[in-house]
Amino acid sequence: MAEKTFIEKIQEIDPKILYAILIISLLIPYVRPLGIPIPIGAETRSYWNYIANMPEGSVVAMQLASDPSTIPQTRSAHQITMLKLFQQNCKIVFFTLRDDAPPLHEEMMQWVEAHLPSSKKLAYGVDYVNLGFLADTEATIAAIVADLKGFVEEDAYGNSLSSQPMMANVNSGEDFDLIVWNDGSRGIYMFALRQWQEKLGTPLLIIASTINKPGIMNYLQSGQVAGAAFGTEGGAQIESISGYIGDSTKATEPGSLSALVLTIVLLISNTIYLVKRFQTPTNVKGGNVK
Amino acid sequence: MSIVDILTIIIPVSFTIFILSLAYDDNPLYEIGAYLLIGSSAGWSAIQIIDFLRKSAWTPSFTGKPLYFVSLLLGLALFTRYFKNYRWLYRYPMAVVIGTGVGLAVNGAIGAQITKQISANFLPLTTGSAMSMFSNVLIIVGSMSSLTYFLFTDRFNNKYSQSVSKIGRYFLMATFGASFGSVMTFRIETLIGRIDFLVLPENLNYSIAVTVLVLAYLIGRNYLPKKQ
Amino acid sequence: MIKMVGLISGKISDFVVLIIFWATLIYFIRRSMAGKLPNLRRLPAIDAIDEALGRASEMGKTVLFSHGTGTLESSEAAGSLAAIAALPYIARKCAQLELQLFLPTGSHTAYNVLSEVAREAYQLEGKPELFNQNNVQYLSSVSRAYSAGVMSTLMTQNVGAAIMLGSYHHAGLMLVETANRVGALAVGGTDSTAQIPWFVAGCDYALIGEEIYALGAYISKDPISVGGLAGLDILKAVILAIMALGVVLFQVGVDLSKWFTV
Amino acid sequence: MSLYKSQGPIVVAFLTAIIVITSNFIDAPGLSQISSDVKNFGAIIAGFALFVGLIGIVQSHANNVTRKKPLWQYSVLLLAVLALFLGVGLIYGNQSSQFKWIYDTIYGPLTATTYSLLAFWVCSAAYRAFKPRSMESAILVVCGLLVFFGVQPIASVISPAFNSIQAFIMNVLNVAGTRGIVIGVGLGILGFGLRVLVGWERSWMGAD
Repeated sequence: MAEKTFIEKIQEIDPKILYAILIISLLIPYVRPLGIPIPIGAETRSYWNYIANMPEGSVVAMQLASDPSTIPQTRSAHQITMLKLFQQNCKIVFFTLRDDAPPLHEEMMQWVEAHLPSSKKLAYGVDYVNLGFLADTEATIAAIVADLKGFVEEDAYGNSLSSQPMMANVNSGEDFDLIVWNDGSRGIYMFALRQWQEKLGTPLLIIASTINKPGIMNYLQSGQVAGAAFGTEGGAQIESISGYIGDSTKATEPGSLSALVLTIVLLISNTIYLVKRFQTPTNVKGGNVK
Repeated sequence: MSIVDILTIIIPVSFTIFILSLAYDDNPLYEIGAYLLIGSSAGWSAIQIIDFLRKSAWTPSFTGKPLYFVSLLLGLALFTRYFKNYRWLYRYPMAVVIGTGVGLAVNGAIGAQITKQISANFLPLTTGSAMSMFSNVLIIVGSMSSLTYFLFTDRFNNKYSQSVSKIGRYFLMATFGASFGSVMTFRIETLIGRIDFLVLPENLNYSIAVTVLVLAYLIGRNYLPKKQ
Repeated sequence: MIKMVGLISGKISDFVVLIIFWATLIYFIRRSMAGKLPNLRRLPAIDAIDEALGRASEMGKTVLFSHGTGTLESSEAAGSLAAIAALPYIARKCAQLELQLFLPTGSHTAYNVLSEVAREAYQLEGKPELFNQNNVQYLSSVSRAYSAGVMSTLMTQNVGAAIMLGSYHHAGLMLVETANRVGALAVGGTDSTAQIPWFVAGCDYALIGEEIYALGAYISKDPISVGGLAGLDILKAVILAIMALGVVLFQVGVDLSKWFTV
Repeated sequence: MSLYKSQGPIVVAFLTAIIVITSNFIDAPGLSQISSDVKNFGAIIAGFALFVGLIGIVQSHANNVTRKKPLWQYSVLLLAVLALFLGVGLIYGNQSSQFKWIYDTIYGPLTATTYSLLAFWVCSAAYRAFKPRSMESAILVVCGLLVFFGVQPIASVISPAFNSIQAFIMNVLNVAGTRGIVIGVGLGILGFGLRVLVGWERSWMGAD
């Protein structure tokens, strides 16, 4: 019987012990890096191929809906995409559907400017414009697609949009060659899919937190989404393809180790559950064990 | 280091640890953080919304699009829900929001969520590698059986549909399993983002100091006599 | 300048699909409004609810019913409404079995509705004295505070069956987990996609997505809901048929998807 | 129910929805302009709607303070930081370094950390609740663990099979189930749209 009380103890473990296990497994790689190689997923590969093959002068829409909690996962993919597109002389229209994203855009812009070759200087209004925050409804995307300049008259800094040189030929959704949609954890990629990609057939690339991966996989398989980078892993893959190794690659290590530890913990708790269940065959109703 | 530099580090580090302290126990430090979050996010949003309305409604209504003045009035009408006698007025702007929302969703759903999804199932079953044929069979069988699971009338209720929808439920379970795994990964990655912040070289000493203080407070609190 | 009115090419098939679908729905809803209610199949969830309530009664425990963290005034109204539509059945069962029923809510509107429905159910079973107004608890419209309140009810009120339907924010998993910990039989269902896995794993029986609407319609027999479900069923069957046909034709070289982009 | 109070809004909802829908399929003079104005109006009013929620927050916490309800001191703190954000934003402007500073030091860490707490909750919930109670939950638990672990680079180091299994669950089994759900939800949207259009669905109008 002593054994059984032990099993029960493990089943009703104080959550604080679990939290401590989690924290410790997260901290170990900071003290001693593991150096795990990063395999490249098919969806990230097609994402990058799309970016790398954008012809010079293409007009790209980049939406940022990450917030301070999700930006560590999506920052790498997002800013390396910006950098790559600028290097290929593409023109970008930035906007965000999250009110707390604009400062994050400015931070990434600084990173991009610091990493561009010294021969290339970006000019506002010529290489890019920033529309800033727009209300996060499906109607916003529909309005941009229908008549961008009629919907937003001024950019984030109060300049008239029609006076910007690169906007001369950009009036509506049809004038864009690519949409890069950073979804964060919002799950609002349906706005772009339904109002923009579906209506005009403009190719759509998605950067998103892992939480949205299962949903987006369906649209990748059906070809409605052309490529995607998911979470820290996606960011690390982009870093390793592009050669800008940084935060995401570093962050996969604590993620990896904690996943390994938690998987083992969950396997143990499930094994104990099964053992206990087969010891008490009366409880066949699939109900509670208590 | 100036006082501003120190504040720039110590405030975010402390707030991060205050919030994380909830994992140990419910405590006043967490409550302070939680209330500050509600207040600051409300204040931040208000400023950003004002900016959005300036770009899209205010400027246009004074530069050649007087019609947009109506949108401002409709927007203001939303606030009538705080006045008992005029509360019905807020239904008009709501009607515009609901009407456009529903219209747009319907437009998009037919193509993106129905016809495109039907044709996405037209997959080759006799060509390609064995693995890809097997996968295609599973996608076709799985999506059709899981759709069958959502048939609710008696008309489609017989022993064949029951066994098909049972298979559908199994596929749905695999889907939710994938979703569970992704949610776990996502949540842990969010936490890693915060730990990354705490162990930044310039923050590390402050992080350790604040963590020790907060832990001492949390543990000590349990040993202090409690007020009734 | 005179411009012709015409259909936009590439969208004609979508337009035709929309017209046919809506016509079908209108036909079925009108039919059931005229009194010809189609029969819905008995959902296994109902048996699960019966079993949970039966067990609670055997063990002398109480019952908790939650309609979710969404309120009636928000975009999650649909989930809450479907959950509340299922309440009359649950409340009457509770009255039959002489069970105490706890009804926590985060919505003032729902508070009144829940009170009325529960009182009426106990009256219909001839046991109005068993209804306790204090069991209808207004907690908070803030998701976290609401969950904390429900969790404390679960832990302190000897709950033997927890029925949790509706839309749940991320706190949903904590409710399910608590129900498990106190040993309550849990029947749960939500239309919040991110929460479904937690409900499936943690509950003894879980309803998936649309099933909660079907449960609400099955119990309430509201003609618009039932008619709508019947219409949607026909459409799903048509979609399944087109899919099957399309897959077969695709193998012999005929691609039906061209017809969707006319 | 008077004409203005209930029929009027239904007519407005019907008109806006029908303009938006027809403009997607039908090409008629002026229609696309009207429809794009309607979409703009929808987005603008949605912006105002965000404000309404803010006023609700201020109202309830001011109420806490004036009535000295439990924990009213926290409400004072909340209102003070709200005033700080509004003040800095209005005085210095939303692109100013001052506004960015309070974002980086106060709002950013608080919001990011609050969401990161869920990492702890999912761990304990997974530990307690994720059990193979039946065939169905067994499938869920097994697929869940394989996806959770297999997506990490460390899994490929142990065995490349983990990554392939994870990809198979994600790309095949998950897609199959998701597609069924997506079609169901799509049909649900059409059904809901019809009910709003015809005026059978009135829950959005709220109580009187």
